[in-house]
Amino acid sequence: MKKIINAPKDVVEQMMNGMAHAHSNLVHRVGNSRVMARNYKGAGKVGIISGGGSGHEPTHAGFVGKGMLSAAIFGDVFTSPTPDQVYEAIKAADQGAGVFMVIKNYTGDVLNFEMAKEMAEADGIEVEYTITKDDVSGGESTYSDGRRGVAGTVFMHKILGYHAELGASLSDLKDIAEKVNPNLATMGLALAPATVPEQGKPGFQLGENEIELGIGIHGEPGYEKASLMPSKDIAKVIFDKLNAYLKLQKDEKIVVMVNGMGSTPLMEQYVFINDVFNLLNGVGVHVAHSYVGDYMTAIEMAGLSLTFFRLANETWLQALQAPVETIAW
Amino acid sequence: MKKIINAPKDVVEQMMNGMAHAHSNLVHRVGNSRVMARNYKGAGKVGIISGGGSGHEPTHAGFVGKGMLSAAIFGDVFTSPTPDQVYEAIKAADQGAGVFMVIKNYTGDVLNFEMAKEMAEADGIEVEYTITKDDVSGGESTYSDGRRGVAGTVFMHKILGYHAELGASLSDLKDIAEKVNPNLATMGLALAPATVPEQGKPGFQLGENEIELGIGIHGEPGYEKASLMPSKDIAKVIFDKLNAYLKLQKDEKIVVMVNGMGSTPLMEQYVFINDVFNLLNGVGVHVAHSYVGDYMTAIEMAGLSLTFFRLANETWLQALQAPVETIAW
Amino acid sequence: MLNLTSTQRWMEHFFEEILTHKEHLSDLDNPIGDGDHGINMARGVEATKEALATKDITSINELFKTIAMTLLSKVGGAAGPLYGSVFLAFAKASLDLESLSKEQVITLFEEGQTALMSRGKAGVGEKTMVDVWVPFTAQFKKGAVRLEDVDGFVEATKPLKATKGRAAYLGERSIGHVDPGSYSSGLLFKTFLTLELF
Amino acid sequence: MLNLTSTQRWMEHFFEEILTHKEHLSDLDNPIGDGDHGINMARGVEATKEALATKDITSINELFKTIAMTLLSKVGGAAGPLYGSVFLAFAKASLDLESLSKEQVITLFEEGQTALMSRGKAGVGEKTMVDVWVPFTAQFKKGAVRLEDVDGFVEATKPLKATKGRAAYLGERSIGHVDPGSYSSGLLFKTFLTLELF
Ligand SMILES: Nc1ncnc2c1ncn2[C@@H]1O[C@H](COP(=O)(O)OP(=O)(O)O)[C@@H](O)[C@H]1O
Ligand SMILES: Nc1ncnc2c1ncn2[C@@H]1O[C@H](COP(=O)(O)OP(=O)(O)O)[C@@H](O)[C@H]1O
Ligand SMILES: [Mg+2]
Ligand SMILES: [Mg+2]
Ligand SMILES: [Mg+2]
Ligand SMILES: [Mg+2]
Repeated sequence: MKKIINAPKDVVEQMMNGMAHAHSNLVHRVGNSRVMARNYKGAGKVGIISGGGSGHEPTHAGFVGKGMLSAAIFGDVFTSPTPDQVYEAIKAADQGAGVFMVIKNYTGDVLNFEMAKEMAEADGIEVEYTITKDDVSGGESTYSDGRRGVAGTVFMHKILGYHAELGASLSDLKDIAEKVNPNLATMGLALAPATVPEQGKPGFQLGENEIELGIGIHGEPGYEKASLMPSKDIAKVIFDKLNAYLKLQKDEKIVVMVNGMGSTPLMEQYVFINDVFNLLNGVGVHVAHSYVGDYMTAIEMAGLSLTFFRLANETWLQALQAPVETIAW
Repeated sequence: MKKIINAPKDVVEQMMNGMAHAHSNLVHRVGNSRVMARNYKGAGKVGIISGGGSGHEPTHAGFVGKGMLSAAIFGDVFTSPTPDQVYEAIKAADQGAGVFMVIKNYTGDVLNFEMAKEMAEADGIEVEYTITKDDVSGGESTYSDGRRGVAGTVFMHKILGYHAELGASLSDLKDIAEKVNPNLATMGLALAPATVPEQGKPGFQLGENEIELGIGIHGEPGYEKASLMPSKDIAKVIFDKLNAYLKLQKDEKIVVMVNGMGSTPLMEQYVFINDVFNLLNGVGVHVAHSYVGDYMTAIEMAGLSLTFFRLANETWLQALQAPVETIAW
Repeated sequence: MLNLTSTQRWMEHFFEEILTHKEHLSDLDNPIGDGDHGINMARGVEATKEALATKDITSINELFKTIAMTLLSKVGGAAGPLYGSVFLAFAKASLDLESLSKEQVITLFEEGQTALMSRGKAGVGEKTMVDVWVPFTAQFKKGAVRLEDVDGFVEATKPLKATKGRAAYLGERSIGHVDPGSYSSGLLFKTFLTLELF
Repeated sequence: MLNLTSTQRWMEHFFEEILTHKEHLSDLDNPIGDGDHGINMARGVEATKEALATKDITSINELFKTIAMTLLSKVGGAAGPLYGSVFLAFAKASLDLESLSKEQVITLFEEGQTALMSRGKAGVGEKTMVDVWVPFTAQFKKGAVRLEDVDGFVEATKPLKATKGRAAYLGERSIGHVDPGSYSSGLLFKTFLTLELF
């Protein structure tokens, strides 16, 4: 394992401190908790929080700031944060109007956030949440927990943050989230695995010429190994999965995100989105806005994910494009 | 070589097209040249152009837009662009007040940009330029070409873009550039090399436990191999080199940039900047602003560079912080 | 009869077994999860040992509560709230009791199992630790359980296709691997059996 | 005497040699540069061959000018403007000439060398192609040059420490490697010598 770190067990602490130092104009660490909160208070507004394991940077703390998240929780690397830490974030985010939690659909995340909600409610803080499940790589889900929450969650952060800033209530936000959720579809693939520092070795193995289709964001293997193929063929495989779920219509408008998994050069991400545009043009779908870059990573995994976000509601584009004051949006 | 591309020879073309599609609100490709220009014209203002080999994304096109660069030239991967393409950029950028070129100090870049300047002048377009040389890894330079231009160049783009937008003349910009140049100091290191697609194999070899100190941004080897060390020791090695050049004074203000070389997770970059802050605190130097992320990469090289920018002039911080409309700033 | 001393011995032994098998637990989590189950559990166990060392534990209830709270705040992942809920249920089931009879230990395990299942919402056959809890508790209620039986329950998760937890995302590919949480629960039961109390 | 036909033969042979040694040229550039010299030169040569194929070349001047302009717009890097300038100088030196005598070929090489050195500002001993140009031109002026002599000039760049071009950033570590641009210039001279004109 070759990493610029000091000791594996100190990575999350030191990363948080580095981030707090580097962006002290925007965010601060709450005491020595695992919570990064925005400096801007947003008095009287609903706080939005999100979190999960560390290793997905810039998710989640990169999206903390005015117009987006109020606070983010850092679990250990690829490990859901504990309820007490989520509860710290709830307290930091609460400005009297309650707190809305964005949870990615992983058993650990759901369980820990739910326990935190119970703790906060015992203290009289109102808490609502949504569970994102945008990973459609598995096709029709055969497992009872449903699809994973992956990069599409970033759009959820942005849209909820926009509405919270405008004064939306907890139940407004819950409504919006439930409308956004079914319009998000993502699928990813990996060319090389990631190594959790405390583990010291990669989460899976891939041959010289192998790729892993349908990976999540935790170094877990995907649904299938395949041979390396040209970008345009990868684009087609993913496009078909997203389309099977969204059933895109001619002339409709979507937002596209190509998300690097951590060590994928922008060069490859742009070559890839070029192929995606070719496919979308082929079926007459319009791209209202696109995002390219590392938004939700899996440490240094090589690969990318593609998210299509159907603009079923007119305000969503505006919500995405509105300016924010964050590290990474 | 495992990359998401179609064919090595098509990478630059397809990357440019992908970028132009994805960010059509901000930039456009000039015909089928190797030039990406901003949509915003800036009539009557000096145009700023920059360019070099491809493979440094988001540099250079990521910084094209209102308030920063007017146009960027894409050479082949890690290869200086040709004079005719630089000349295309000059023509695209010229709004009647002449064009200012930011050249990183590499023989090829300097030669090609100089030839383009001669071509433009023959057509009556006034052209000025600056050559950035911020890489201080070599210590006192023993070679007559001087130090390389690396990530500090991004600050040059931003500061010149700010002043050009305010209406600075070619000679004003030349003045500013010459004042900025000696206050930029950068040094980088690599944990793993990059592979140029058309080459198909890495630019250098590193053992399981080896790092390369003083690397540039083209996959060229650095000044020395060393054993992998903890982040804080790497920070010290680089800090000492930068300080030997800048001779930082207690209580002075600098701007800091940690720049990922392409496949370095933000996790490592933030752990590293935490160590840099500790060293700066130790000598009583204040950080007025910091930047962390992939600004000037070497395709998928693993490693990072650290830039210190001495704020010798009060307007520079303002120039850096002013909003722009670009893909990547 | 399970009293404070033997419960402490049980827990200490369980903790040691987790630490001994830390790497193995992560290795099991690698092919069908994210390879951190050993790390997560070890982190929780280290913190719990520390918490217990600085505290004068005077009852079984207090012991289980301390374990529960520490695991909850240290383990994270799926295992944190699941084991946290289990030990909270153990604490509840041993409230005001100085020692537990076989009947009471059966209740203890049943309450743990109920907490586990209502927190995680997994049933039998979904390839989670539930698949060790349910047969163990049932057989313990019926009579004796041998160490090899527990090994058998753990091994029996191998052919299952996961439909809960992270492994579920692998679908068919989850088949053929032992479930890591089942292995760690197996350690809990095996260290209990080595007390040879009943 | 160098006429259009023999110049064309020279250039065709030079192009073939560049393509044959494409990989070797890049390999030489790897340890002390960025490993692209072969790729750069081959790209320029391919484009030049295409440009020449679609054009009816009627003079040496036109031949060199076409080569110059194509290399300039296709090679990039340091080599592009350097070879571009060299061939522009060749074109100038052969303007209005139907063939070149030995004296005129000497002038051709001298003008090329001057253009190279004023574009790149490198002197002798800086480990660039200048270190092949200068001894070659000098010896050719004095009399005959053998193929082995050219190999010797190229090899002689090995012990030099680079102070110009990308290799200069390596300092001491540039010692012990042949300079790639010197190797490609060596090919230019060796293909000239195989014409056996003088
Ligand atoms: N819904 C559930 N009910 C019961 N046990 C579960 C459930 N989901 C996961 N588990 C157990 O948790 C184990 C994984 O724990 P761990 O690796 O620590 O957490 P994570 O999956 O968050 O990385 C699995 O092996 C499984 O036994
Ligand atoms: N200033 C210079 N003068 C003459 N030749 C030079 C100079 N700088 C570099 N060269 C030559 O250019 C060669 C490198 O060419 P190439 O690899 O194509 O370009 P780049 O260095 O831009 O990648 C070197 O081997 C050297 O011979
Ligand atoms: Mg985990
Ligand atoms: Mg080059
Ligand atoms: Mg796990
Ligand atoms: Mg080169």
